[in-house]
Amino acid sequence: MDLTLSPSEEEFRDEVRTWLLENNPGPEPEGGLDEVMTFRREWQLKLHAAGWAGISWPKEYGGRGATMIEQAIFVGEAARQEAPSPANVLGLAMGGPVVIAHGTDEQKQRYLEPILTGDEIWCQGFSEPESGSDLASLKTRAVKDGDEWVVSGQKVWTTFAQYAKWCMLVARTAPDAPKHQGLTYFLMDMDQEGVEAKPLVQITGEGEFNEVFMDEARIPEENVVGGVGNGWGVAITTLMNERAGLAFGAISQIQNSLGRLAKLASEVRTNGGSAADDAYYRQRIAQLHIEAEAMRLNAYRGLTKTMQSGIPGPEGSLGKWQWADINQGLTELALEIEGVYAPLSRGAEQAIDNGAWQYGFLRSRANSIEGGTTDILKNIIAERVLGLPRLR
Amino acid sequence: MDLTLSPSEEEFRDEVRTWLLENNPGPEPEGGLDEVMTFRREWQLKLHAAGWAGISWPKEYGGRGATMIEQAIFVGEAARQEAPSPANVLGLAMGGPVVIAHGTDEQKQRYLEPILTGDEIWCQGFSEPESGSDLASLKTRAVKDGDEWVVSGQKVWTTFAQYAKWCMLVARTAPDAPKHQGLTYFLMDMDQEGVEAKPLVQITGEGEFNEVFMDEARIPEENVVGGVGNGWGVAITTLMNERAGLAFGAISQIQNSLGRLAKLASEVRTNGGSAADDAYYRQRIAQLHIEAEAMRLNAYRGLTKTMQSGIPGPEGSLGKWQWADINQGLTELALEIEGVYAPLSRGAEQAIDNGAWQYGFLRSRANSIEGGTTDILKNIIAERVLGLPRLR
Amino acid sequence: MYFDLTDEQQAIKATAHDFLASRFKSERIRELAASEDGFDAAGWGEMAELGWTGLALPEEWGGQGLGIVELAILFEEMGYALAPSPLFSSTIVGLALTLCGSDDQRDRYLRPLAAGERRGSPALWDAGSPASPGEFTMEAKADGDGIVLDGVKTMVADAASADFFVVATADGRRHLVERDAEGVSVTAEPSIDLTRRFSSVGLDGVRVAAADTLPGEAADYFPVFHRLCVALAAESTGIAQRTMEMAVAYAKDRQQFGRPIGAYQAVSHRCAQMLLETENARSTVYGAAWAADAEPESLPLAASMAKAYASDAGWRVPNASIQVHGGIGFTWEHDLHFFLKRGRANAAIFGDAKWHRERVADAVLAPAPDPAAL
Amino acid sequence: MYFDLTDEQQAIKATAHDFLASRFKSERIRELAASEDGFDAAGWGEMAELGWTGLALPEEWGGQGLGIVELAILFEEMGYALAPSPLFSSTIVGLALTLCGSDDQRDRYLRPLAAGERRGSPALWDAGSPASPGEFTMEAKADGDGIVLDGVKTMVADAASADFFVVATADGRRHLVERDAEGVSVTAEPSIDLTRRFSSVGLDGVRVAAADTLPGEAADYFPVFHRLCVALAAESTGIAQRTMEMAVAYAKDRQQFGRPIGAYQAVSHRCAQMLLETENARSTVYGAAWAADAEPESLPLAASMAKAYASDAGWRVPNASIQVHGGIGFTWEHDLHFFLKRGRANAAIFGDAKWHRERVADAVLAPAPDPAAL
Repeated sequence: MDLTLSPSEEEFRDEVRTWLLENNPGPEPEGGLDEVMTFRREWQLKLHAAGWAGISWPKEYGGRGATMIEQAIFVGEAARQEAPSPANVLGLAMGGPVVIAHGTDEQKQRYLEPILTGDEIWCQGFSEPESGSDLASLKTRAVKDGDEWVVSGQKVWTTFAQYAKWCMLVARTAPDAPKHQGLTYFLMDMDQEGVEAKPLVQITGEGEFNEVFMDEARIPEENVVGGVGNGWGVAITTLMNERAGLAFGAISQIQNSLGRLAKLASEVRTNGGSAADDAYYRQRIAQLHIEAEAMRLNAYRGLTKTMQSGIPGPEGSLGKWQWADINQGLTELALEIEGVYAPLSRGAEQAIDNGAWQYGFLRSRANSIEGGTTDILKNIIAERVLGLPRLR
Repeated sequence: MDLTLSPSEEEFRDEVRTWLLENNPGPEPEGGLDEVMTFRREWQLKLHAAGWAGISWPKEYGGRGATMIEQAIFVGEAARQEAPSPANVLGLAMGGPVVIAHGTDEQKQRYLEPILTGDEIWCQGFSEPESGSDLASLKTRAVKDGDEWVVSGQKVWTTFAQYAKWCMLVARTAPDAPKHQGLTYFLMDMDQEGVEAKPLVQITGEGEFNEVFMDEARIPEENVVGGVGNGWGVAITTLMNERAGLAFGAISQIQNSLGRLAKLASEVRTNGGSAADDAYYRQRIAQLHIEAEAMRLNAYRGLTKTMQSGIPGPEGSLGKWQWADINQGLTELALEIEGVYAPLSRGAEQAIDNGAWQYGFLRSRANSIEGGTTDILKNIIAERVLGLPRLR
Repeated sequence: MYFDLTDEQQAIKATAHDFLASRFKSERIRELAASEDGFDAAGWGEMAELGWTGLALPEEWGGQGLGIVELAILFEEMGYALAPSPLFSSTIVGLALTLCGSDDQRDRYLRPLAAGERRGSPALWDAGSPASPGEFTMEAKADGDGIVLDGVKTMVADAASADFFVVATADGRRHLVERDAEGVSVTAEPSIDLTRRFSSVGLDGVRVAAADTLPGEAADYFPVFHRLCVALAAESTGIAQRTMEMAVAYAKDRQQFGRPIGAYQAVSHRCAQMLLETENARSTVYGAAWAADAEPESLPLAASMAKAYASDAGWRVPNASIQVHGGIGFTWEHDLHFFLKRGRANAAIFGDAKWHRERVADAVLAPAPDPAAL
Repeated sequence: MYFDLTDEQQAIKATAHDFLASRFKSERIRELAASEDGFDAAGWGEMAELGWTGLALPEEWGGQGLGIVELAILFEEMGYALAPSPLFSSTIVGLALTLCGSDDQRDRYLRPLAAGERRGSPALWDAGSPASPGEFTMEAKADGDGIVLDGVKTMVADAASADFFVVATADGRRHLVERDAEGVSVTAEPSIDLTRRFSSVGLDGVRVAAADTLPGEAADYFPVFHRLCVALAAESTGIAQRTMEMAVAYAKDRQQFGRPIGAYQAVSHRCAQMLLETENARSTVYGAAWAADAEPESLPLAASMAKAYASDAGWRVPNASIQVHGGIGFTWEHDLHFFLKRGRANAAIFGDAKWHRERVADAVLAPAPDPAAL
């Protein structure tokens, strides 16, 4: 058992750290999403130029060929320094890996480079209004018409669809097959008449997600990934990779938030000192730190295991569940500490930290829903880790 | 809305209070169960002589014909003054009411008086090892043989079976009928060769419960209650009455415990004062008080509703659930407050309160299991109060 | 003993329910949420006609003379409907004038308030003061036979539509200050709650004549405070009730894996928990409201219990309802978030759950004994 | 970076697992639980043969020279098996002698301890002292060139089978006191935990020669304390693991309403929660154990995190397992209660969860700033 980095990992960490310290462009611009995306595109170009885009991709496809530990180091360090996201986060984390794993040589040739440069943004078309947790029940249909597929249906929770060139689309190609079969994974061009993206405003007032409506959209047959009818398997491995890849960034973000929470508690006066002097708050803050540390160490254990077996195991579900709990608990506690000022949000003169915690409180409500609800994650753990019987 | 007692209710309360102050024999004797039962028999005789046994039974059957409020007052006051239980608590709370509601005239004639005097103790034979929450799946069989039923099977969680003359037994009389049908409610004589009661030691080290083994035990046909095949309905109304009747006693017990908890917190020293000075403990103690008050007020609302409708509603399940949570939370907190001394139990020189909280902590583990598990109560609330669909 | 609503109380509840349901449909709430000041003049007029502006105020001064139980019933329905309205602020001011005002002040301020012709709001918290409620710091500086006020009050509800404020000072007194008096300025403080607006009220050398200082002193306002806590807790109970109903309805309807999601215990037990919290909140509110009317000596503890419990339930139940709804519950187009936000704001103002639990602890824990005794 | 057991560590774990499983079957644990002093002489001899009595002690003094990671692995298995054994007490004493003793003391006490020939136990808490750990109060009164001790130590584990005690005094020092020294008396203190016994140790004018006072001073014992917290947290992790496995096995087997109860989310999600708590406990224990061996400057915080988390998990997981089992889990004849009781006792000793969380808060919260700044 060894939690220290090897000399080469340490060297990698130092290189990342130094480069980010020198190149991190700092906070994203305030204003609309367009400004943010322009900023992120520039940042991605900078990352790519220095070889930090697609760090886990094999070198032959333009990546750095980094180990999983190196990837974790990079993601963790970037979050620690609060570097912005690249513009094409889904292309890098899911699109590229799925093309590398399941794509044809032509597809690799065509798609990988513009993902790395951010020239082509990717989005993910999995969820539908009627198919949330029960992803396999999705209804979007693709019908073969000559050498094209014609797609109609609706997707939802599609991040940055309005900027995307390519959509990783799962659609039903064999309506009479059992529901997990008969699905196919497509790369759909978003720039066509049959596709429309509408922003879906969230309870925070932001519109990072979209609904995507497809009305006889057309996809050439060479844009199938992994073969017709294999969509379920391709989608699931994509989701597992997404979860594993994001874990270390999420952990660093929690660490940053805990630091800000400690600062908040020290600064907010109560009657009789600061909130940081109050035994009740101290206990809860300490518990959050302990749980965050357990989550971090679990992730390292998971990483070691994944490196041995090659595939992320179902234990990853624990981390996602725990992250949602901690992040929600943390923002709830921050609002409690703010006491009478808890309602005041961005732009209020008397707001604490300009309403950052109010935004965090609202945004984190979705943490237990997005990317697999906590209920579903518990099912996965019960069934696949503990071997308990399935209900359905 | 009026939470005050009417003049006649107040008079009743004063009468109960005074009588108990003068007659309460105080704590039960230490030592074995035999001593306790002797003590409780004497107490029941005293209660009966003064007209306090079967207070909610109609006068014609030897009861006091008290209203539900009066009954609640009596039970609450007895618990407040920590009066002992009568010997025949199940006979009074369930046996008598079931005979009154479903019994024949002959049965009323035969059984009611000895319940009131405590001459004949009653026990309840519902649960079986394989039929816990799923009561209707019980397997004990009764087969007609002339004018008798012959019973074989096993019951469990039978309180004080070793002292009981009569067992309220539910057994399967029509093995091929759907599982909720084909059950019959019997009064079984415990004094016979085919019946054996074995104490079941609990995690507290006590043996208040028993296993009852029946090997061709015999029950005359006139001992059927409510008709052959109607056992499920009879059993369920019995259980509802039990739950409703015990509520106000349970509430007073919680109030007593909360008083003791406050005393404990004031007396236990921590580094830097008493536990009662610690903001963390104060918050948790306050929350328990608030929840106990909500439970008490819920019970009054339920009582008003039951008096209007005549039948206790499924809302009673809320109270039982809540009681288990509060009682468990309360004893858990007491052990936390005892800090390093938390393990020490009865008889230890350094034990706090001679280990009373350690006993309470262990005993309360069953609160969410006995008399309907919390999981099942939540099912009942979801299905019968909220109208959500049943899973099965 | 009869712990339920009487027929008259049932009628009040039904009237309120029906009126509010017809008046504050989702589209109307959204219009008001998007408007500059969030004030609904037409709705206010109708509430005044229904007598709500004077519901629990004395008949002598134009009120209906009903009790805190009836007030709690009304505010539970206000929360259920998520009505954006300054009725709560005006009710507080009405209670303050009733319990702590002079006859002259009641004549000038309470009577029009009860009739709904004018609106008032309490201006209590000093900007920059600690996050948990304590002493007020604004000085009442003597100035002739009146006083002069300088400073900023914050977390003032419904200030934009208020005609006057009741301003608290460090000496424990309250003062009537007209909205358009010289030196008064109102600055909106954006909050998560779009259905009740908060503002800061600047007081820059504002003169208050002696006749506009209420005769009541510090402790005299406790009965006002406890009653408003009950009304606010009732409102949060209504929020919990409504969002629980939304969750239950959705759980019956929404299908996943071939059955309604309400058939899964993860969902159905969460709904049962919502019922528990809602009923507990309601019981503590009814208990405290009854105490206010019939047993005032037990009101302080009962009010803190109700405000503590309902503060939690008022945002946790909507929060759980969002979880039952899944993604759709996280969208602006669904109404749930308005309830969550109002519930969370209600939890924060007039003492949060922790502050009220600390009051309960004061009441239930004996003073610390000799520390030498284990 | 490799955050998993090495092959050697896996082998230690497997050996411990198999030996303990064969040695401490339910019947044997019940025999010991029912016995006068709970001591298993035969088991002790075998553990000594396996080298466990000196596992993490220096080879120089007869130990195996392994690390705290290996010690944690062993104690996780001790908890898993619920082994009734004074190994934990003796291990603490061994660590104290290793880190704070003189060579002479190590020769006289550590060597036989490592060989399993003698057993020791720490006697720290003064009877009647506060419920949360703080300063020791027993005075080390000068007496010639030695000292004399008067008073009562309590919560002394495994005192009945100990050959000597390491007694703490108010000056921060520790003293070696033979069990059969003049003036020493041992009184059993019955506890809920029947698999580890506690006693009070009376010291009535007990003389301690200068050579029997350890040279280490107060702060020198922190490293001992943090290491024993890791071992105890590991034991509680094993308790959680075992009782989770029992729940899962029962949930697969037990049928109600026509299916295994593990198919219901009320049960399956409770089991998932047990897994979460068990894995979290294990990770914090491994992290702290690794810190003890490789990064001692982060040990104090890591040890408090592990002890805090595992204190809770060590009784909550058995508690949840009882709930999964229903009635049968509440019977004496089922083994679960022994685990619950040991887990709860482990939570109480050497700083409970609250005490350790307070240490974590000390570490993570900056000192209070100028209270004038909001």
